[in-house]
Amino acid sequence: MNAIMTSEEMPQVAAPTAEREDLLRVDNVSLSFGGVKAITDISFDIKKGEIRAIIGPNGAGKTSMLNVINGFYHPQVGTITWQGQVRRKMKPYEAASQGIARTFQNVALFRGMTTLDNIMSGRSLKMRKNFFWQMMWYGPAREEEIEHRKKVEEIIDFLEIQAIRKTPVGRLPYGLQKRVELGRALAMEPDLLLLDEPMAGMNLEEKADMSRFILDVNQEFGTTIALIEHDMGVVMDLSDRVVVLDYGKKIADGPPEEVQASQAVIDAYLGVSH
Amino acid sequence: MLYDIFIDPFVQMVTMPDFFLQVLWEGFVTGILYALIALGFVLIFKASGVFNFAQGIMVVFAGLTLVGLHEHGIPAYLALLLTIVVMGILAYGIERVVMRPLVNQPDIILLMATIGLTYFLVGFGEFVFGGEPKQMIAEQLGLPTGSTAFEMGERGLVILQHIDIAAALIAIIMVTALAIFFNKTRIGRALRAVADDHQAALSVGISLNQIWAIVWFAAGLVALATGIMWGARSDVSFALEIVAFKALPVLILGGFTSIPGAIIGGLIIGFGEKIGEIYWGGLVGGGIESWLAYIIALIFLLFRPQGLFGEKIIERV
Amino acid sequence: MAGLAGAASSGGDTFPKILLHNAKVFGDRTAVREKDFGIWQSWTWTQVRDNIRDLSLGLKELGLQQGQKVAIVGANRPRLYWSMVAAQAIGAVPVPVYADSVAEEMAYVLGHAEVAFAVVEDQEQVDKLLSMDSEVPTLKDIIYDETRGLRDYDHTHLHDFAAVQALGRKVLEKDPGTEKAWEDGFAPAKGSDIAVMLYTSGTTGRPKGVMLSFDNLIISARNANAFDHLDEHEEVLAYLPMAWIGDHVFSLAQAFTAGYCVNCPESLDTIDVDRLEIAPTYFFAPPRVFESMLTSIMVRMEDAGKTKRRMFDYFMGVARRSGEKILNGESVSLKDRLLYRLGEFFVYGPLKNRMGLTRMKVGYTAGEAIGPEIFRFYRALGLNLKQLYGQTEASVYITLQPDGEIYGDTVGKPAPSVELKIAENGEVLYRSPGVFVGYYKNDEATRSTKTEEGWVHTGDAGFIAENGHLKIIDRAKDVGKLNDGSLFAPKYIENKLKFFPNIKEAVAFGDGRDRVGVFINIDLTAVGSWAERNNVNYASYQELAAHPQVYAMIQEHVDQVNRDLASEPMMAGAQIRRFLVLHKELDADDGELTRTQKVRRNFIAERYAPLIEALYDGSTSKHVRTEVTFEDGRVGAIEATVEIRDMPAHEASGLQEAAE
Amino acid sequence: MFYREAGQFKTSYEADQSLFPIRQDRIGIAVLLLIAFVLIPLTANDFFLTSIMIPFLVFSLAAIGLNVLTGFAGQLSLGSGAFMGVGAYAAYKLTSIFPDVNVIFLVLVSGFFSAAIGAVFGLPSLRIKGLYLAVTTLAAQFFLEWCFIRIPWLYNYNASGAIEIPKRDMFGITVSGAEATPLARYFVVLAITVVIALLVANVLRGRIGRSWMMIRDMDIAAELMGIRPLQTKLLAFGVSSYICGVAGAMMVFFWLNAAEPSSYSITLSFQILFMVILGGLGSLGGSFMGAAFIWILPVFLKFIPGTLGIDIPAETVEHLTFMIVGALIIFFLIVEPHGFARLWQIGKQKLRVWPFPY
Repeated sequence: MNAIMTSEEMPQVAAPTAEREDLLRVDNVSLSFGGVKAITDISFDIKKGEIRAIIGPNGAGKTSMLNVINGFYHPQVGTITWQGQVRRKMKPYEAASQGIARTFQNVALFRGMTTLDNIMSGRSLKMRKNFFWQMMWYGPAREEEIEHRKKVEEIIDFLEIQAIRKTPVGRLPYGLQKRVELGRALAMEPDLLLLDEPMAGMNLEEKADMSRFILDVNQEFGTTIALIEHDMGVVMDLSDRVVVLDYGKKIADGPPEEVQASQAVIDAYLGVSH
Repeated sequence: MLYDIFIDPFVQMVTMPDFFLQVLWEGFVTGILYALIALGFVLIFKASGVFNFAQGIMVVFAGLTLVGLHEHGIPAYLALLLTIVVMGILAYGIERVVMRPLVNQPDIILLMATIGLTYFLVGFGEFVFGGEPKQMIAEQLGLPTGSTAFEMGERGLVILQHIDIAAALIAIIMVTALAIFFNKTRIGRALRAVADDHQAALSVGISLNQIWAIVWFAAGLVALATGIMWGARSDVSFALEIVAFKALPVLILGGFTSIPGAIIGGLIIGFGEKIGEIYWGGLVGGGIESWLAYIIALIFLLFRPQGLFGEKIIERV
Repeated sequence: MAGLAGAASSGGDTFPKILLHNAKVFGDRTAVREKDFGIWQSWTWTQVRDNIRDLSLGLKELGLQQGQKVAIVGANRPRLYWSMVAAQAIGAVPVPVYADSVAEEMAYVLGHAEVAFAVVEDQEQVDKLLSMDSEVPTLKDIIYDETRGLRDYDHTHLHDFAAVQALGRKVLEKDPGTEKAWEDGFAPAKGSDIAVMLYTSGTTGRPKGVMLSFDNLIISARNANAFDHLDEHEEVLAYLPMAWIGDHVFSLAQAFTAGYCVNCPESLDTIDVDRLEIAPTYFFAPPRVFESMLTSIMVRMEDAGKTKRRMFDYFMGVARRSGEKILNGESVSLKDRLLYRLGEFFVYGPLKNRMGLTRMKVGYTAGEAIGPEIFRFYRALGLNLKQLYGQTEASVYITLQPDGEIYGDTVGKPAPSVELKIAENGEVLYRSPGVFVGYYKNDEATRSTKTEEGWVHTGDAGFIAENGHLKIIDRAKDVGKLNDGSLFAPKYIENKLKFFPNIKEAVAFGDGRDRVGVFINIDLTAVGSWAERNNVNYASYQELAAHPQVYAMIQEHVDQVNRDLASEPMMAGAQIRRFLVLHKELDADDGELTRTQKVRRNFIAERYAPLIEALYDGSTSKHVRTEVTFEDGRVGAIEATVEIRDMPAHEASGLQEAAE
Repeated sequence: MFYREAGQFKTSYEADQSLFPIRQDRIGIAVLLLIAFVLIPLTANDFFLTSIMIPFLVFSLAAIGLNVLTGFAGQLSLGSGAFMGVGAYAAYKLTSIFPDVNVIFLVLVSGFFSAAIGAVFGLPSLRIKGLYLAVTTLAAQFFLEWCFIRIPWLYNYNASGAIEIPKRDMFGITVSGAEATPLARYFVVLAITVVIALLVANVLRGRIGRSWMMIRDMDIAAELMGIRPLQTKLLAFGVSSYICGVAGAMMVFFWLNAAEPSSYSITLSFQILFMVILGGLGSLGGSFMGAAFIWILPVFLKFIPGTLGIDIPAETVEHLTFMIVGALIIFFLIVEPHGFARLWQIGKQKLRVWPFPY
């Protein structure tokens, strides 16, 4: 479909994943802020049902890439194809309603709210009862609230955070906050889940838990996941395919073991000058 | 109607340039006074991040103290000196009682505290000096009172009050002095360090508390100057408090931390308000001075949310 | 209610029959609750019957047959309780297994029991069972409660609980007569049939499968209900291992016979909150639960403000003085009565509320001796906490403390219909309707435990005090003699030591030796909190244990125990003469404790042989190296130099003061 | 201590999500309502009703209105006084135009005018935040105040420039105008306040309330979860202004009888803001506590010298009151910046875990 992806210097995609349908394609995207280039001519795809890792040294443009995907930044050049349709310029909340959810590098929970309310907030888009019914509470609004509460409770159960259900999130330790944030994103029942360094600042045990949750999410719900992560061990374990960025450019793309062996990647991580 | 809005005012400006110049002068003087009030805000905001709503009442309070002391038979210059001392005590008190315990609280709490301070000073001022407007002792302080008329050839004349000229001069001196203070003195540099980074300031051995007391004192001095000038033009009364709200649009235009911004913002608002009131106000019944400044700031905000001198904000996730 | 006498005679002699009866009598009363998805999901007796029936029919469809064994593995969940009765309805025998036991242990039990089916909680248990393929060849089908993670497993012999129930319902829909057939199926079952098999963890050797009949359980349960006037209005919290006889009797047998409601907590992390929410009226906990509740109360009170602490101390004083008397119905001065009322408002009431024991009618503790201080603390609060003495082989009840006859150092009078006698060697024997049928596939053990006349050896040594209450000293086989002939009851000494909150475990040695020596394990929570308050720095358990101040503290405790022992004529000869504080916590993962946290004396003696040697060779310190298993299964070693201290003996008389 | 929660468990989500899940709280609220609806009407004199209870309730409602915007949606507003004014003038005009329509209905309708104008002034909130937004609302404040003065149609061309409330009956009882009894007014004000407070509480615990709090706590994250910032903020402005508008209308209809533009000046805005801040941002109960403090304390202070037998001129008392209120505001901000609601929360938590400290 597109010539960019088949250029020779890129490692080829492993067969089983390659046969899957594209969920999202990024073609020749460039992004700059007032002349400073954050992303230069990047193309890659995310297939339905896979776990796609985006890695690269600090400042490689990984988070900017996520921001482009969920509509927070608008690239000056290039197209984004979402579920087969070229996407127009849009707002972040529109991305949300199309099924893109994410977590943040620095936990971005609603600090004044409890774990339960935070995860409930992920259901916002799916709740429809209007102001009048909300005001009345008893009746349709409450029914709707309870219907979604059930979904949220399933997520709480899934993430094993029953004990902190009614704790204000500000009081939780960092690792649990990250878990709640994942829960909040899951509550959106997204088609694509973007995780920005889901394991940053965690200890070994928490990392193991989080890895398990990510894999479970992928397997249980079939959610496609794109994640940024620094811990190479985790990336290798979790991801089906890896795209490597450096200085806003793509330097490798393919299954983890191939990418790990790529000279360009080794150079980038060792800091060989360009 | 359209004619009244878009053509007639300009025709008037051209056909009656003397009147127009007079309006501009009025706008200039008002603007200077706004700028002075805004300056007080900026001083405090820069050093402590506090938006000091009490600046308006400090102006009134300074003016009242000065006049009140004089009424009790103290000579004008001594009264002035004493007032400065009072402002110093006030600054120290505010730092000790209000600012220090509230350090690190969210902006809105600090803002509220300064409004509480306003209440307190209103009550205190009225309790001590009574609630009636007072005449400023401009003459006793040696401020000029007369006026000079400038003829404009055939086209009429512009009358300049000497007190206004003095106000402008004092404002200019004040700003220059502050600029020197900030750039050349040790304390001034410390102040700037605080504005940039509290930790850094602490690490060079400057006490944050001292600095806050100093800026509040500096703001008190600015308030005193403002009080004298404004008082000399009208009266010293609590109505001045409302005027202080005008500092907000001024700051929006000029930025919360910029001294030149405060001056330029003050002038823009001063000019805009007067011209708007004289040439367009009549169309809607007059009195638009009370809100025009905010609308100007608002429109400005919608197009340049970062202010005149701010940089474009890139939001990060 | 009038139900008591009636329930004893009506309702049936097997659990499936009682189930039908309860569904008829109690119908819409709540039978089971489980905190799940944030609320207490509830099932009425009718719903429970339907659930059990559907499951039972489903199991039958899957091929479960009469006489087969069904393993039950997992935490306390309504579905797992139902599975037991569902199996019983077909004539199969449920075998609850400790869910947290290591794979090897579990494999032995399941293999020994020849289980054909297993109903388990979740993926973890499924994996565990699947890995036991070779050890448990009889296992055919596994039914799981929680689907998570199991989606992609091969489902030929793996079934979702709900799917099995759906299968049952389908059968039912196809032929409405099935229900009747199902009921008829278990109608001929007799009370003497085997109801359940429980494996005792055993301090030595392989676990033994205790076969209990319906009669054993049901008659014992009815007696216990009558004894404490329990009826369908009770609320209990099911949180102890399902494989343990206590839970089986409290949460199933007594719940079925009395018709009361069983509440399953959400998870282990939330037990305190869940107990607070439910506020059980009938509560059972081993001493360690009461201990840790008390410790947490004390630790938290340490952090309270001065005034509050003073108030707390004052009213606790009042409670100690008059609380128990008031509870026992003895006379108390008006002033104390009023003060106690005040204390009830300010301290006792709120404390009971925080612990979730406000509504507790009767509470029991058993399994081990409870510290008299701890026991009195709860009683002084006005909680009717009592001790009982029981065994798996007796369907729990051997002796019970009747209301108003509570003595801290005895375990009560024989339970209803229980006969008691003391053998020559001091061993306690009993005979009762609850006496087990036998050990599964182990007639030899059955014979050596149960006499022809039905007397069962408890294995415990004890005597009946003047007031008719039984007093247990120790395991019969552990009771030994010092070389000078004085009686040495290690457990008795150990328990006395363990009553100090700072001491978590103690192991006493002395049989066949000159004097008594003791290993001590400090309690990290209590001592750690003490260390924090006293600015004692430590990096690890090991460091804290070796701290001189800690040693001094423990020395005081030991001295106090010696003084106590000195005042008891039978025990005065066996005072502690040397002790050491162990450098590591005794741990079930290292095999030092059983799964029920009981000390495995012989194993420890072997493992720490050099230390024991040091106890008796007079040296003041000893360097040791010990292998340990970490939580993740890795094996490592820790090394330490352990200090040993000498202790003076007190005069063997009541004249304690003179000894000072 | 008083919170004995053992045995209170929820078997349904309905119960778990009720406004007062703890039994003791439900009892407390019932007692409060009983006092408000039964005890006070039976025992209170006219002075207590007119000078304390009615204004307290009116201000409580206004504070709830502002709290919705500032406390829950995180948008600072200094214009609530003017929005109250819009409600008052709208209600006044409506009663002039439809003299036969039930006055309570009209008061409730007047809020919609206020809501519309509030939403217009809320438009800039999409682009500007915090203190900058305060300018917008100040613009509203001064512009609206100016309108109240300069548009004579608003006050029916009265020579005095003030609005005077006509007599209106309901079920044969006079509820507005100078002849209305304090008791009748009190019941009307109480009923409206309680009902609106309940409806607001309902909104706040559902999707919409959450969306406001999402915007407040982390607007970027909220947007990435599908919240439309403009709609959400405008709704907050609208709802807030509606409530303020109704409160403003009640203020003149059931309390003051007449009002001038200066009744709705910036001073009023600040007063309401104080109630919200001292009461506690993001707490409905706090709005009541804040209103009680800011309104009742000065009234109370006025009477202290008299009861102590000290003769101080009324003026001086007023000045002292200002000072004391100002000082207390600073004091409470220092003691607990999160307001009385937080103090209450802390106290309640202490009672719940009593005798433990946590």
